[in-house]
Amino acid sequence: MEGKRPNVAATTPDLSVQVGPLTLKAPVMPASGCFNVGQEVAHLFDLSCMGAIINKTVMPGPRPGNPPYRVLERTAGLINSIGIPSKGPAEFLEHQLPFMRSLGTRVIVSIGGLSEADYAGLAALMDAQEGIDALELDLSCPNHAERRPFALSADATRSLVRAVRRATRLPLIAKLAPNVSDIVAIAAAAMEAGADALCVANTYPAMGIDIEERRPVLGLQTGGLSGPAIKPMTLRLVWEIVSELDAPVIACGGVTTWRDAVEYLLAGARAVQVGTANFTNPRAIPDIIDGLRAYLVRHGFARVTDIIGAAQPPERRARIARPSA
Amino acid sequence: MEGKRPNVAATTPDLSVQVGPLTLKAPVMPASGCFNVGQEVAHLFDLSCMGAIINKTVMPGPRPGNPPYRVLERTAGLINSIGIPSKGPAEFLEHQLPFMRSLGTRVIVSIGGLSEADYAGLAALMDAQEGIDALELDLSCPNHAERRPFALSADATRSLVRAVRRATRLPLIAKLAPNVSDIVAIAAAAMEAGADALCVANTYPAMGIDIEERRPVLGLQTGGLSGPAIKPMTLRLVWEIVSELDAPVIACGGVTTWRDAVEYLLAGARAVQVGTANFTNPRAIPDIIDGLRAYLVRHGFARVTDIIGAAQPPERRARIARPSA
Amino acid sequence: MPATPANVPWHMVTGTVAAAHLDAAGYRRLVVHAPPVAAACGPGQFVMVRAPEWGMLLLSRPFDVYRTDPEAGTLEILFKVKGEGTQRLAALRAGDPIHVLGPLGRPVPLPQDGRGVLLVSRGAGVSPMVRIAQECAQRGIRARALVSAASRERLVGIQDLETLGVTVHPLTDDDPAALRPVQILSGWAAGGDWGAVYVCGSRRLARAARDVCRAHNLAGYVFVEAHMACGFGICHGCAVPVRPGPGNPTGQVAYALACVRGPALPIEEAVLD
Amino acid sequence: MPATPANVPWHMVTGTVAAAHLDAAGYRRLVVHAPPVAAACGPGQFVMVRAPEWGMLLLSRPFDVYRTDPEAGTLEILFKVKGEGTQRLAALRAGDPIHVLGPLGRPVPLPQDGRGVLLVSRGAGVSPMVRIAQECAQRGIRARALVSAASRERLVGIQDLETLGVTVHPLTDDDPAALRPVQILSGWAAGGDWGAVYVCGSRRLARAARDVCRAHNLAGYVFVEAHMACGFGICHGCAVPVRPGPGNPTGQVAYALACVRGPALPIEEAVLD
Ligand SMILES: Cc1cc2nc3c(=O)[nH]c(=O)nc-3n(C[C@H](O)[C@H](O)[C@H](O)COP(=O)(O)OP(=O)(O)OC[C@H]3O[C@@H](n4cnc5c(N)ncnc54)[C@H](O)[C@@H]3O)c2cc1C
Ligand SMILES: Cc1cc2nc3c(=O)[nH]c(=O)nc-3n(C[C@H](O)[C@H](O)[C@H](O)COP(=O)(O)OP(=O)(O)OC[C@H]3O[C@@H](n4cnc5c(N)ncnc54)[C@H](O)[C@@H]3O)c2cc1C
Ligand SMILES: Cc1cc2nc3c(=O)[nH]c(=O)nc-3n(C[C@H](O)[C@H](O)[C@H](O)COP(=O)(O)O)c2cc1C
Ligand SMILES: Cc1cc2nc3c(=O)[nH]c(=O)nc-3n(C[C@H](O)[C@H](O)[C@H](O)COP(=O)(O)O)c2cc1C
Ligand code: FES
Ligand code: FES
Repeated sequence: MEGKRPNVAATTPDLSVQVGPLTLKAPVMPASGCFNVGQEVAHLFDLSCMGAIINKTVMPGPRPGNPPYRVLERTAGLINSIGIPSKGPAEFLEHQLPFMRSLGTRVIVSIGGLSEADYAGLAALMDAQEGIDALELDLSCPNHAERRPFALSADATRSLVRAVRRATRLPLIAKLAPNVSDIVAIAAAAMEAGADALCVANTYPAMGIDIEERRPVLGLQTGGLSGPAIKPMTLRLVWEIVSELDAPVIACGGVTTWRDAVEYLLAGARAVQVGTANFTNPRAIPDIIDGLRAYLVRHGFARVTDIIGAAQPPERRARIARPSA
Repeated sequence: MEGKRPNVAATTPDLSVQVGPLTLKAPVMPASGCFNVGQEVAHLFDLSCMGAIINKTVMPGPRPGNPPYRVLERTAGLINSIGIPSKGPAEFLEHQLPFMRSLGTRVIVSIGGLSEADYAGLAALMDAQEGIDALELDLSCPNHAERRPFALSADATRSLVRAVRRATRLPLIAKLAPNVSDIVAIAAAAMEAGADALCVANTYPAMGIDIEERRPVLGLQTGGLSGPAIKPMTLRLVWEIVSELDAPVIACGGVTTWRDAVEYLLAGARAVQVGTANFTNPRAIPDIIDGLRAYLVRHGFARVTDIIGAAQPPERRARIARPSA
Repeated sequence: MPATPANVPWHMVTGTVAAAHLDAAGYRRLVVHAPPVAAACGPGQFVMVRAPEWGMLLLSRPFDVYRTDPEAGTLEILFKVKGEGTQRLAALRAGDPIHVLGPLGRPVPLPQDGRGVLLVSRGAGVSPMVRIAQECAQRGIRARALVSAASRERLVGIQDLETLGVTVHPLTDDDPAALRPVQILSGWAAGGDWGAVYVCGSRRLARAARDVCRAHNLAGYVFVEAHMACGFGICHGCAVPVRPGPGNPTGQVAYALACVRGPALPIEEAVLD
Repeated sequence: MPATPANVPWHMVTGTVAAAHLDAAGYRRLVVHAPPVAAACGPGQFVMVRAPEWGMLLLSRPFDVYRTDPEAGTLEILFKVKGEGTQRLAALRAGDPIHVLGPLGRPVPLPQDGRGVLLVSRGAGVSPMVRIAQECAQRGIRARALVSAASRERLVGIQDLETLGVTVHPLTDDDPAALRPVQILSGWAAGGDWGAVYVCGSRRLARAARDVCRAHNLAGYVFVEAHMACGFGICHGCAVPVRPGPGNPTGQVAYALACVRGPALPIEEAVLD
């Protein structure tokens, strides 16, 4: 079934996309917490091919993270309970941000916290730095022993995004939680409160039990599921949000090969993040970019934007194609 | 790490469990909609080994179900959008219930509908029949084009279970939806309203896109994910409910081998249902029962109830061990 | 014509690949040693198969049975590599184990009054036609086949049909002189004593066959397409729409399960547009 | 002792199984042809490996490197079948491809002042000891090893250590006359000129080694246990608690990443109780 469209672009297709106010050179970037800032794999590929670089979520102060075991493998998925260890913002600004800025791609800084003040404080701090293109608000980490994720509630999400919006002019990406009864309501709350884009989504609460030892494997019992197992669910979250709202969406969940990236783009995501796949294939991101490019060439698309939302019903496609959406 | 406990029961362990008011001879049964009523596999194994038989959800009247494609495979998971085709209650009472009753095991009748009146009407009808041991209320099928599942909301769940409770004295099992922000609140609502036990849970909303055709694969776009991919998430739902509430739980999600069944029992489920596994291994249920029995023998447990909740912290175990819990 | 036979109990076995062939145009043919399945498999039935190394796949894959040899205990399937499942099946070699459920679905009815059959197929759709031809050969029923493909090189199964005594008419898209299928079939129907038409692998051919069946009052059976999770009637995933008629008395939207009512439906029941 | 060396860039290659051995007591040993990894692999480093047929598994599995032969371009790993990953690795045969990331972690420092080393291990924990012994042999460093197991039949790696010139003291749980590990190590430490102790495969042995290091002022390194998702520092999954000290100046709860700070930690940093 390949090659149905006229081959208008045998040359290299344009991979650039607009995600709200952000222009990315390619619609693929790492997922926060699954790449540090790329130093460990810089010898394997040219990091500047990525649409953006994003750090592991920085917290307002140093914290050790969760006790072991922190990771556990299950069928086609990884369960983690890392707990966002952090050396705090000072270390981030000194050692990680300069490296991120040096890469020649967009710089997205992921921030976290336990209170609105935590997020607002970090946002204000980042606002004062040079060379940050956007903030991603991790509202959805399921592994804080201290509190439920903000993104489980539309009200908590709205209030938090509003507080951050007051603290910075930087574009804001709200990273939502997948395990909610009504994702559209929470997505809408984030956008109303001033988010410029959404990251959909984080890990799914999950656990594993050691049947020989008869106790949970993870140190804090439960964690978050990521990897291929979750992709069909997160794809549906993206589909629902794009169907209902004018919100630019970055998809995040189980992207392992270029096919997954294409599925998300066809559903209407404007970019994808790659998390767990980096662990098993440290070259996953350039592989996905190459595969996406080849898909576009094979199908005769000159621009990746031609396929964004293309699996949606015709009546929605025009709206989705608008860069602001 | 096997055989740590003294081998007190080299003889056949007692597999019977109490699920609220129901005594089951074994803690394994089919999941609704994944077994019809067993006629198709009756030549493969003795159906009476199962703890119960359950029908595919019967609806208040005949309905065709959803347009094709209705099923789609994804990594370690199946996405379905069957849409509960039904021939209605008369056909059920005439052709299926008698077969169910003939099997020499508990008879659980799964009922569905689009309104409280639908459920109450079917419950009253079933109440008038002989040989039904319990009703399972499918509050969570994600594939009705017509409405959202009741079990996405604590209020809708409470109100519906209350209406059914008034219509029958039969034990009620409320089958919950997994994709909710707060499963404990919904579980509590079902129990308060008069449910005798919970079935945790149904499929997870999901979808797949055909990247060559550039359209959703399923006829109604989205469906529900089942199979091995979902087990770690449903295990955590069971864990949370058992941790917080005095509710007898039947686990349902991704049980494929006896190891999955043991994980759920260790988390505190009192029985498990087997769905998707029947499609790829029509002998899955007896295989799981055999594996569970062998596990108990190997570890020296005389009763399966000895392992129910055994992975929970000690302070919770006594409560969970009570048959009423 | 007798009524469509009922479903019979099927077997769940781990068979062995007896031989793996690469036929014309990239078609793969596996000969599978699975005696109880081979012995029970009527014309038009199918099997669900799975290789032991199945990666992250879950479901078995459905294939029409191409041919059986009950004495040798073997059955054959014919397929082209499409996705990961067929790729893994194509990697199997003689001696490898293979999981088999079958025979599944209902055998197609054959004329019992001495009249012959017309077999109409495209691509891998020839597979059930070979099995039907085998049955016809045994019962002394005459068979004529229209075997279609995009080009001469893509034709498959013709020799095996001929060995079974079938008169084969190949038809390729790249032949400008060729008659249209409906013309060929009409000619055949008008000129002989035929009891039934069977069609697999192309909606266009199925519509042609239906028109000819209507015009000449022949029984017709079409192999329908569906995604299958189980193959034996418990998942309700393989629904195909059916038209008003004996299978759908109300005339409303209605579906039949391809795995238990099919894989071939009476041609007037199937929705072909 | 020099400071622990830093991490060096690692390689991602598809190697080839050069040989697959079944050693004593069910231990498997794979010889893997992966020249860049073999060439760069210092003592105490590990690899993440994965078979091409990995079923529904996702993650590669970590193994200490047993031995390298940079000229042949090979490295070896030693393991016992535990779960599905090791089962699939055990099924590999000479000629099969195998995915390798490595060398990972930091090499352990070796004495540079002419003093010898003590190698203390149990079970598969002998693996890094053989690689350390190999390095010692090259640098002319004396080595003595305590190799522990439940019973004589379960001892593994002793001959390879001896071939590398190591004096090996086997110690089995079923030997009623045996001294306790701490007694043996104390005796050794008191009676010789040793610069460092390395221990792998047993907490009990690690505690004994720690006590001896303290009493005799020796450098000690313990291989820690962790579940690893990546093996190269980006998942933060392999955290192990560390005690107050240079690696944890605050004295609060703190963790080190076993894959980039280890796999061997200075023995006073590791939490052994
Ligand atoms: C009753 C029946 C008989 C069949 N007989 C033959 C035959 O004799 N020869 C042959 O070449 N093909 C046959 N097919 C089609 C064959 O089953 C598919 O080509 C095969 O399942 C593709 O699997 P895959 O993993 O390679 O492809 P993928 O496209 O990767 O499969 C992904 C999923 O989609 C399903 N799927 C994809 N395409 C089809 C399709 N056309 N029909 C049904 N399911 C599909 C698969 O079962 C699987 O669940 C038959 C289908 C049915 C329903
Ligand atoms: C740095 C390092 C070096 C190692 N070196 C060796 C060695 O040389 N020889 C050897 O036999 N074993 C070694 N191990 C342990 C080995 O990695 C595990 O036995 C193996 O991963 C088990 O995989 P499995 O799929 O067979 O078992 P399963 O128990 O099915 O594995 C399931 C999951 O748990 C993880 N896991 C299970 N047990 C362990 C464990 N003990 N350590 C780490 N992860 C585990 C696996 O990686 C996998 O993700 C080492 C572990 C680490 C961290
Ligand atoms: C080990 C691990 C650590 C993670 N750490 C963070 C984090 O610090 N901040 C965050 O926003 N998300 C974090 N995540 C979530 C990922 O960014 C991503 O949302 C999730 O894993 C789903 O994508 P994937 O399936 O591609 O991994 C982490 C995920 C994993 C597996
Ligand atoms: C094909 C299919 C049909 C189903 N039909 C029903 C149904 O009629 N009623 C119901 O309550 N659940 C239905 N379910 C949900 C299952 O009962 C079960 O809750 C779910 O599949 C998770 O379990 P599993 O992973 O073991 O399949 C269906 C699931 C599948 C896959
Ligand atoms: S394939 Fe399952 S019912 Fe037909
Ligand atoms: S294993 Fe991933 S950080 Fe150590």
